[in-house]
Amino acid sequence: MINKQVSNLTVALAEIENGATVMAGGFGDAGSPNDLIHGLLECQLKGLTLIGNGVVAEDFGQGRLITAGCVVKYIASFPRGPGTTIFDAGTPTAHIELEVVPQGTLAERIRAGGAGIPGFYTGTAFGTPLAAGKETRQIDGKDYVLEQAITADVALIMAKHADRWGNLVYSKSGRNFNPIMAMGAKLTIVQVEEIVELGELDPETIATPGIFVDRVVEVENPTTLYGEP
Amino acid sequence: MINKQVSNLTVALAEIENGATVMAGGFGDAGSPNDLIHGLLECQLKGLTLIGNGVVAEDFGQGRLITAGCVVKYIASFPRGPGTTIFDAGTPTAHIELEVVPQGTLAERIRAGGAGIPGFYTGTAFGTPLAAGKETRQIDGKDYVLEQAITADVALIMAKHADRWGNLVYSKSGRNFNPIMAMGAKLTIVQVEEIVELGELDPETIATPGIFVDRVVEVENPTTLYGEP
Amino acid sequence: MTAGPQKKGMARPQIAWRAAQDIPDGAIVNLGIGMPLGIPNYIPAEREVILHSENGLLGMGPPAKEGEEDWELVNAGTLATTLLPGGSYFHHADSFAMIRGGHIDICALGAFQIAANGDLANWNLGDGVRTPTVGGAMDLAVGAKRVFILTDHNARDGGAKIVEECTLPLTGLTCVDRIYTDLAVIEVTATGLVVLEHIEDMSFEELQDKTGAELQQSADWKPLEAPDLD
Amino acid sequence: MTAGPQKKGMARPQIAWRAAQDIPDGAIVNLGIGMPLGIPNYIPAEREVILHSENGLLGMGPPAKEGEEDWELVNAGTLATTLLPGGSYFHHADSFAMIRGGHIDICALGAFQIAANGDLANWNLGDGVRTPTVGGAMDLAVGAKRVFILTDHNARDGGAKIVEECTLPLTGLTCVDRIYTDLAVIEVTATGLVVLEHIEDMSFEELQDKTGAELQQSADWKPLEAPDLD
Repeated sequence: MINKQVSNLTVALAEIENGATVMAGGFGDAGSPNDLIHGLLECQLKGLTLIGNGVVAEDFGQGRLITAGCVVKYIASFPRGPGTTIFDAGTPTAHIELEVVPQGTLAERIRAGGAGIPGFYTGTAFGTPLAAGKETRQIDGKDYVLEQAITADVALIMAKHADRWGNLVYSKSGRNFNPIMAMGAKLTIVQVEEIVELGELDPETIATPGIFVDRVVEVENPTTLYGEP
Repeated sequence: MINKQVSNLTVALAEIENGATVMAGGFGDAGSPNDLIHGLLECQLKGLTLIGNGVVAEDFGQGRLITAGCVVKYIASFPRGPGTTIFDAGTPTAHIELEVVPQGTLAERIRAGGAGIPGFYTGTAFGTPLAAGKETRQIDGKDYVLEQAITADVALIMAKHADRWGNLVYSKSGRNFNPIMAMGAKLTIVQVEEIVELGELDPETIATPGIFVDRVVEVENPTTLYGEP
Repeated sequence: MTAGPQKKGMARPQIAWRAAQDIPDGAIVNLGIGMPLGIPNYIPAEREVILHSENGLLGMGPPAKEGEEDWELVNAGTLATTLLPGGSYFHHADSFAMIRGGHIDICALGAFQIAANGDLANWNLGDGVRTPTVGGAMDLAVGAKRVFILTDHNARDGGAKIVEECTLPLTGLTCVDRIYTDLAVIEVTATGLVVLEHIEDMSFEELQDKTGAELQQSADWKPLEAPDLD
Repeated sequence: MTAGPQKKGMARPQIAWRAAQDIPDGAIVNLGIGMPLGIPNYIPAEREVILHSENGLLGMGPPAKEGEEDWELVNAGTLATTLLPGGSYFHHADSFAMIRGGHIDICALGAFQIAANGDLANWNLGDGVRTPTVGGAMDLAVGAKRVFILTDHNARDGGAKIVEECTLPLTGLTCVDRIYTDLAVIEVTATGLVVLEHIEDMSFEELQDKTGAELQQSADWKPLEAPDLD
């Protein structure tokens, strides 16, 4: 029998190794798997490459993982959220390698990784510093940049509901990077508010079919930046 | 006020020109916009390039458009459905130019067209006749084929429900090519069984947001290959 | 004793108001952080405009009221927002397929610099101190059918933001279509910057003096006007 | 008068049965048209296997009963099917992202020819008469983690289907992992074709004679057996 539910965060996060590449969903605090991210701190991992949209607060979520010293490289579109100084010159995190990627290119590179597309052309960033050193190509008279897929060892995902097959239903703008990150990792770990019986999720509303999911842990009251869920 | 509903099939299909490139959704008869396709016959168009998964029956749906002589080129993955002889040597449709594309590559090329990705690499078809003449590339030791986006002048789409913004909800495997084709055409025309009030569709279930849709026509009892809907 | 000369030009809400007048009924619009966020307040009531938010919303409504925030429903600035009837949710790759695929009619952004040819710099001050953050700006600059820039005509130090050539790191090449400032409305055309409107109490020559690139005055230019706004 | 020699080897349902035994609990499986469609009938009851159908279903159930067909719910052969609890729907690009992205554990396909190196030809008879139809075969051949082939060991005319090199147009290069025929179960390895099982009343030499490529006999080979099936 297929049962992707695990009993707690520790089991959910087992077997992640130093030096792993970890993607984490979320945009702002919406859809951010904060309990998994904070749980990862207790794994005391070193040398992680972290992939996410950006840091919302320096001591919360992805920010906490970075300021705690677990991360050597961060791939993000908005690395330093409003009000943060993380990564700025002179801060303790200034030495962390940053790869700033246009948000749409980041999303498409992650989707490509999950979809078995090693590279694609996009007009985004052509002629800008973020395309520096990248191969370019003219197609039908327009200029494009060749971008490569991003995959990861681990994806940390937040959804609203799941079932034992790992099917996921999201809430509102909580989807953001979660469905595409779930596709592109060797090990996809999900926190949800509730795991329901198989068949209870509307098949038309399942935005991440269980095929992309390895482990699901129930966190009834997820930690949020802004207080009560 | 935004209102994409049009009163009937004739209005829905107005202004399509000879020589247009037309995509039609559907896999088997599921999600096939048969009333739009049959309606197109009455436009007496010539020289169409048709893009679809394949012909299910020679005198029905995409097959009828082809046997009626409207189509000069067909791009499909399964051009000749089980039990048909369409396009076979010696048949009246044998002269039609065929581009046979692997189904996943066809889907991805169509999505790419809608997503502003002019080309991408895929391992599919490498070393086979369907990659003949196409640029190839080795990435991380694996061989890939460069595939180009497909776009169209017109997409004919079938969904279950719509609203006046053009948001679409599909039924079961009726999604198939419809959501991606809706993204990739200059003019996206949709037939649905029912147009509902704005706000009645569950925002989590809208598989095609209205941004991709131009015209919606209500066909309460859609024509199907197998009889009653 | 007399009061010093009043600052000429429109207030920021008036710039948003002016841009809002150019958004047609039915348009699908993406708004960048800052001045552009004011636009929905001023779209004429009879026009129905659909707001796209790159984090996965179409049909975004007004900001959530205080105390009614749902933090699973945020806008591109990560502030709590709302969804209108007819709105929908989707993931980031689908959202940027809308942008990159040319499905957004208008995007309104801020700017550090705009060049005469429509080049835009708005993501990186290049000061080597603050970490640059690009977000969706590069995708929007390239993908939206029309790019509106809302900006103060001049930087705080009085320097030109509209220039012959950008010196800051670029966001996109030849992507800007129209510029709304406190002093003027300027169309970026193949033959240069054309002033469609400028404030009445400033001559074209004075406007040119405040601009770092050559301007042309449209034959049917109009005075730039906006109602008093709070 | 004696009856002619009975055809040696397993019936088609038995081939499907044998392949079904190699599908582990929890596997996500895509089944091609023909013999592979028989596999779900023979998966041991204690195993839960999820069927993927490339037209946008995961968790596909058994074929629809006659009179209960819903033609909006069809399988990859366009026949009416059903969805199990836990099943989901998605569009074609998402469906082939699953395939191309390596998320399908096993795909079972038919074949015209299989080469010793795992090359597969199963889409085009190349006769210049019948229009070739490829469907999802090329994507599956490249994308699935393991590719099982279910086929008669020999063509109707007795010719070999397992060959040193395919002469028909290829579906995919070095993509086949295991071959199930009426006579044998053969693993495609880096060093050639290894017979894991063959029917007891046929010697390895006789099997080799019926095969167009060199076979190796596994050291721990077993007799190929299947229960009697209707």
